[in-house]
Amino acid sequence: MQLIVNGAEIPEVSARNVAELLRELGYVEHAGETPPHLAVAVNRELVRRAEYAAHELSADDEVEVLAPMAGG
Amino acid sequence: MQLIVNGAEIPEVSARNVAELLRELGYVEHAGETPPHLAVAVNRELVRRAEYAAHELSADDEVEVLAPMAGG
Amino acid sequence: MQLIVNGAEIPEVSARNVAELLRELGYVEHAGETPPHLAVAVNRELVRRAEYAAHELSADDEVEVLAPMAGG
Amino acid sequence: MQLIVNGAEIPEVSARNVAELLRELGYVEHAGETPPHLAVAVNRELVRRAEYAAHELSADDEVEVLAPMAGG
Amino acid sequence: MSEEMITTSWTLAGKTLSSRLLLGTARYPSPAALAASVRASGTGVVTVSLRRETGGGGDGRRFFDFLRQLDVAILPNTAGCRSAKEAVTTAMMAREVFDTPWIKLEVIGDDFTLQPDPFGLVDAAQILVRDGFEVFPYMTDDLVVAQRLVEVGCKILMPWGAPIGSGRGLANPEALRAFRLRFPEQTLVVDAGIGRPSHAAQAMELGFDGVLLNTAVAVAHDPVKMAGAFGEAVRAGRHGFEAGMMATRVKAEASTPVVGAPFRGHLRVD
Amino acid sequence: MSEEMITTSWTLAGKTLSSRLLLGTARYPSPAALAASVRASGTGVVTVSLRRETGGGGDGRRFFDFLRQLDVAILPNTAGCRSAKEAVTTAMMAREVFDTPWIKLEVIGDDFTLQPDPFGLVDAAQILVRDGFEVFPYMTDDLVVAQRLVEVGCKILMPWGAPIGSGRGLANPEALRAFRLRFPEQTLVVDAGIGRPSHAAQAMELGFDGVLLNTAVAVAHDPVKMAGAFGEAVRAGRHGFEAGMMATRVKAEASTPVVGAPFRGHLRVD
Amino acid sequence: MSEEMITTSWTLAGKTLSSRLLLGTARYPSPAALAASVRASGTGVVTVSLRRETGGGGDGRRFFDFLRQLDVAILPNTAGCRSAKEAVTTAMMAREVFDTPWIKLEVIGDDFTLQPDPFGLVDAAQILVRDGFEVFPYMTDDLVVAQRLVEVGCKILMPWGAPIGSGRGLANPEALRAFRLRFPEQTLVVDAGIGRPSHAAQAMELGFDGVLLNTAVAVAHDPVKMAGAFGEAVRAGRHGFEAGMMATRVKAEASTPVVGAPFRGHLRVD
Amino acid sequence: MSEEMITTSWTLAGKTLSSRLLLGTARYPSPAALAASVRASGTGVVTVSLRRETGGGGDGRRFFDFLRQLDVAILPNTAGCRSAKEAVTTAMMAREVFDTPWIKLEVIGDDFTLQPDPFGLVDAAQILVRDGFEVFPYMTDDLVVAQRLVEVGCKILMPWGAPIGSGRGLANPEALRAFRLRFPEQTLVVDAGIGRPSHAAQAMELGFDGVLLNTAVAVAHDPVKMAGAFGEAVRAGRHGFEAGMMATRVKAEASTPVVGAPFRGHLRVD
Repeated sequence: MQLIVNGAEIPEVSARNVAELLRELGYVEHAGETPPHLAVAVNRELVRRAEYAAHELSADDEVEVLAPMAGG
Repeated sequence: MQLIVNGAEIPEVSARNVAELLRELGYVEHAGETPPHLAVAVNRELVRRAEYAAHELSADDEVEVLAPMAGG
Repeated sequence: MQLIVNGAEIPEVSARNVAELLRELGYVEHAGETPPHLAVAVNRELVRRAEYAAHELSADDEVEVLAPMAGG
Repeated sequence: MQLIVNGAEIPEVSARNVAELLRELGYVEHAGETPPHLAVAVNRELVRRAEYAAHELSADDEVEVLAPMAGG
Repeated sequence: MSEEMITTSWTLAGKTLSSRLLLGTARYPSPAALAASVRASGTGVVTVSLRRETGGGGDGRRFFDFLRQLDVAILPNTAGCRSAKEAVTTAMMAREVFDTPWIKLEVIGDDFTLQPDPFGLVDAAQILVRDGFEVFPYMTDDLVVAQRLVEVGCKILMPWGAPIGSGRGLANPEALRAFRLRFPEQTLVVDAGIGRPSHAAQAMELGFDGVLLNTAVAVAHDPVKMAGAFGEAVRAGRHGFEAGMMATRVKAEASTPVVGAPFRGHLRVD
Repeated sequence: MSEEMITTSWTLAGKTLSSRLLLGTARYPSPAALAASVRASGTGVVTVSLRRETGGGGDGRRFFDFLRQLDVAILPNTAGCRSAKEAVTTAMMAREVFDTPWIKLEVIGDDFTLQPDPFGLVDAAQILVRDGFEVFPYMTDDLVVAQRLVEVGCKILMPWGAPIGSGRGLANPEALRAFRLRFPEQTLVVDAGIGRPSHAAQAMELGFDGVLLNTAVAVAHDPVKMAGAFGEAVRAGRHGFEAGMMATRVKAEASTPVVGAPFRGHLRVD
Repeated sequence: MSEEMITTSWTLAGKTLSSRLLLGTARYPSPAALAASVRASGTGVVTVSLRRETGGGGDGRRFFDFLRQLDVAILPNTAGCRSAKEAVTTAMMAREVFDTPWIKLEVIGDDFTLQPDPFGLVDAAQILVRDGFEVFPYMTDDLVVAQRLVEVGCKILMPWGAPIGSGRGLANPEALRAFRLRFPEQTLVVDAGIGRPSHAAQAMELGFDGVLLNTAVAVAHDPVKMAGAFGEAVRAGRHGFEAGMMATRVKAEASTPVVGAPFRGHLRVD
Repeated sequence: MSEEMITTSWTLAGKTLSSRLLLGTARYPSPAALAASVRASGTGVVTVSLRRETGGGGDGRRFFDFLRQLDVAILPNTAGCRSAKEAVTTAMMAREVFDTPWIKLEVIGDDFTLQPDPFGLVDAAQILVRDGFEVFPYMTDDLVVAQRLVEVGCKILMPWGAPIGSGRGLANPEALRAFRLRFPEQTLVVDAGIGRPSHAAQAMELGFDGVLLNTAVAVAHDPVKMAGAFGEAVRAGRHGFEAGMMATRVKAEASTPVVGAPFRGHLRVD
C-alpha cells in the first residue's frame, strides 16, 4: 500500500493503522506507544492518540506527523 | 391597502401598481410617466421603468423612490 | 539710602553691607549668619558668603537674594 | 615675481597689475579688456573692473579669478 | 513640454480623461460653488448619490438636471449602505437613473471610522460584476480583500487613505505602496482621507492612477480655488512619479559642485 | 478662475514673479536639459555659483552667456564658503559679475550635513546688508538665528527643509510652522532637502512664500518633466494655503449626507 | 512603589501573568540563547509551532522537552497555514501535543506582506471557538474583521503593528487607537512588526493589553539583553498608560516656574 | 542576567550613576509626590532652580533641606535667563548655594518656543568652563552650535527633543542621530519635549547617554507611577541600543521557519 507521509510518497507500507505506521517509520519502538510530542493527521483530520490503533489506513492516505518547533 | 413608502407608512393607498402609485403620491402628473431622475424599488428589488405599470403592489410592500443627490 | 532688592525699591535702608542688609530685611537673625540656602548678587555680580560683611553697599545698588526652588 | 592664482603658485609673473595679469595668463587678449563674466579678488578683497589697471600686484599675492558656474 | 504634460490623458474604465482627480459633489456651500469647483478642478468624473425623493418635491430632478449640464462622467455611489443586499439594489437603481454601469461600491461596516465592510464588499462586488457593472470598490488598504475583489472581477481598486472626512492624508503609505506593487495591472485610486493638496500629490507619487476626494474641497474657505489646487496637486504628483524621483539620502550632498571652489588651499605648480 | 490663479504674481525682493519656485542650475545632464527644465518649471529665478576660471578656458563665459538667454533673474550663491569673510568676498565678486545685489548667502559649518554656520551667517549678513545687498540667507530652522538675521536687516529667510541633497522633505514641519508664525512680515523660502513634489506642496501649505530646490529636478530620470511637476506642486500648495484648508478630524465624517438614506427603519405616519 | 508596579499582574485568557510581553521562540542563535532570553524578558507565554517530524528524528521531542523546562505557558500557532481548513486541523493537532486550548490563529493571505486572510480567519475562528479553543487571532488592523471575530466568540484580538519581521513599528497608530476605543472589553495584543523597545512601549501607551514579538529579540546582536529591554519597554509603556500621560501642546511651556525669576524689571514699592 | 543589566552604571561628569534618567523637580502636586517620584524613577540627578527669596520667608530653606534628604546629585539650572551675563551670574550663585560645579545652562532666546539662544549660550559656556564649571548646555539640535560648545570646553551636550513642555517627543530624530555620529566622545542627553515613555526609549535607542525630563512626570495623573515608567523606558531604550537592534525591512519575513510546514505539495520519494 502506498501512503503519502509528510508530503513524500512511501511506496510500500505494510502498516494497517496509525499505530503500526509510527512503528514502521521509526517514530516509536513499539506499536502502541503514543509519544506526547507527536500529533498525527490523516487526510487533514486529526487522529487522536487514543485512536492510533483503531484508525485504519487506506491506500494513498495523506498522513502528517507533526512535532513542536520554534515559532513566532 | 397600506404601503411603506420611503420608510413611512401610508395607510390608505388605492394605487395597484407602481405607475399608479407615483401619480397618487404626486411624483408624476399622469400614470405612465417615467421621470428619468427617479428609481423605484419594491421590497428591495429594483423595478425598472418599463415595468412600472406591470408591477402590482401588495399590502405592506416596502417601496423606495430615490432620486439623485450630492454624494462623495 | 535706597536699594533695589529682588526688583523692588526699598527706600530707607540703613545697612552698610550685605551682612547687615540680610539682617535688616529679616533673612537672618544676626549679622554674620551665612545661611547655606541663600546666594546674593549685587549689581549682577555674585557676593560670596565670606564677603557679606566686607561688601559695602551704595545707593541704588541692585541686590538679588536667591534661594532654591523647583526647576526643570 | 611669484603669485598664487586660483590656488596654484605661478613662479615667474611679469605683470605688475591685474589688467596685465589677465592678459599674461590668457584671460583676455589685450590688457584693458574687462570681460563681464569675470571677477577678480586679490588677497580676498574684490578688485573691481575699473581698478584692474590701477591695482598693483605684490609678490605672493593671492589672486582669485572667478566665473559663473552652475549652482544650487 | 509642460503643456503637453498637462494634456496627457489616461483611461478609466474605458473612458478617456485628462485629469486624474475624481471629485465628490457633497457639502458645497451652493450649487454654483460646486459647478465652479468642478470646472476649476479639471475633473472629468464626479461622484453622486441617491436619496429618498418626496412626491411633489423637485430636489432630485433639479440636481439631475444640474449634473447633466456639468458635462462630466457620473460615478454614482452606494453611500450609507450597510449590507451587500442594500448596496446591490442601490447600484441597480443608480444604473436606472444615471444610465451608466459605473458604481462606487460602499458597504459601511463601522460607524466610527466609516470603514468599509470587506465581507459585504466582496459579496456585492461579485454580484454586480456578474450583472455587468464596472465596480469601483471603496475599501481599506487590505491586500487580501483586494485580491478577492480582483478575483471576482474588479479592475479598479479604491483603498482609503484615511477615514472619510478625516483629512489626515495617507495613514499608512507603506500599505499603499504595497498595493501598487501587488496590483500593477489594476487601476488604483486613493479614495477618502485626503485633506491637503500635498496628500493628493503623495498618493500620485506612489504610482496611483487617481485620487478621489470631496470634503477637502467642499469645506475649504474657498472651494473653487481649492479645487484648482487639487487639480494641480494631482498633476504634480503624477508627473513626479512619471519623471522618476530621486532616492532619499541620509547624508547631505552639495548641489553646487565643489571642484573649483575659491579660497581653498593652493597646490604648488612648478 | 483657475487660469487667473495660475497667473497670480508675487513680489520677491522687489521683483514681480509669477512662479514661487526658485531653481538651482547644477547637476543637470546637459545645458539643454537645464534650459528646458527652467522653462518647464515656470521659475523666474535661478541660482548660480562662481568658480575658478582658467585662463583661456571659456566655460565661465559660455555659462554666463547661457544664463543671459534664459531670461530669468539670477540669484548667485556663496556655496562652499566656510567663513563670513570668504562669503562676503564671494558675494562682492558675484555682484560684480551678475550686476545684482541679490545674494544667496551660504556659510557652511558642518561637512556631514552641510549645515549652515549660524555665527558666520549672521556676521556675513550684517556686513552685506550694510553694503547694500539683498541677502537670502540659507539657514537652519533656528528661530533665534532668524531673529538675529532680521535684526541685521534681512527681509528674506531661507530655512532648510532637510540637509542639502538628502531629498528627505521637511524634517521638522512644526519648526517651519513656527517660522511662519514668528515672521509674518518676512519673505520665507524653504531651501534644501526637498525630494518630491509633495514636499514642495507641503512647504507652501505651511504658508511659505516660496521653495528653492535643485537636486530633485536635476537628478530625476526626466528633469524637464520633474521641473514641470515641481512648478505645479508649488502652485498647488500655495493655492491650498490661500484657499483655507480643512481642519483634521480624528473621527470619520460622511461626505455624502445621511438624511434620506434608503432602506432605513420606517417612521409611522398617521 | 516601583517594585509593586513591576509585580502587578494581569489575566490573559484566564491565566494570571506578571509580564505583558509574549515572546516567539524562532530564529534564536541557540536553544541556550532562547532559554536565557525567555528568562530575561520575564515573559510568561511563548509561541511555538508544529512542523513535520521525521521518523527516528528527535528534534521535535527535544524541543518539546525543552519547552517544558521553560516553565511558561505555551501558545501554539498555525503559522504557514493558507486556508481555514489547514489552520483548523493544525490547531487541533497543537491541542493534542500541548494540551492547551490556546491557539494563535494564523491564516496567511499574501506572500509579500504575510498579511492574514480575513475571510479564512473568521471561518477558522468560528469553528475553533465552537470546539472549545481560546483563539488568539493574528489579524490586520481592520475594525470590521475584528467585529466579526468578536461575534464568533473571540475574546482576544491581535492586530499587527506592521508586516511580520519588518521591524517597522506601528505603521498606523491611529488604527490601533480606534481598536482600543471600539473594543474596550476585549484583550488586545499587538502582534508582529515591532522592531525596537520604543515600538513596544508605544503600543502599550495606546492601552493595549500586551505585545507579542519574536524577530526583534531573536536577531538582535545580544538577544538576551534585548529580551530584557523589551520586558522593560512593555512595563514602561503600560505604566505610562496607567499613570495618565500628559496632553501634547503646540506651544512651549516652561517647567521651571517664571514667578520670582531674578534680574527682572523692578517694581516701585513705597 | 536582567538584574545585572539593571545595575549597569555609567559616568556623568565624573559621577557614577545607575539610572540614565535626569528628572526635573517642578510642577509636582506636592513635595511628597516629588520625593516619591524621584525614588520611583531611580534617578540619581535632579534639576533645580534659584528664585528670589523674601526676607523672613522660609520657602527656599525648606526646599533646600528637602533636596538634601533626597540624596541625589543636584543639577542647578539657569532657567529664565535671557542673556549670557544673567546666566553666568545665576550659575555662580547656584554654585554658592549647591556647592557643585554642575550647571544646566539655559539662555532663552524665544518666548514662543522657549528655544535656547545659540549666541548667548556659547558666550556663557565659554566663561563658565573657564571658571571651572561643568556645563550642561540646553540647546537646539544645531550641530554647528554643538561644535562651538565643544570647542569652548563643554563635554556634555543637551539638545532638545522638542520645545519645553510640549510633550511632542523627538521632533527631528535624524538630527539627533547626526548628533551621536558627530560627537561620539561627548556625553549626549536629550533635554525637553519628552511626553511619553516611548519617546524616552527612542532617544536612548539613538545612542544618547541620558534623558532629562520634568513635565511629563510632574503633570501625569499619577506622577509616581509615571516616574517609574520613565525609569523603565530609559533602561529599555538603553538596553535596546546596547543589544544591537534589528534592521528595518520593507518586505515581511516569517519568524516561524517555513521548512517543514504541513499540508504542502508532496515530493515523490522512490
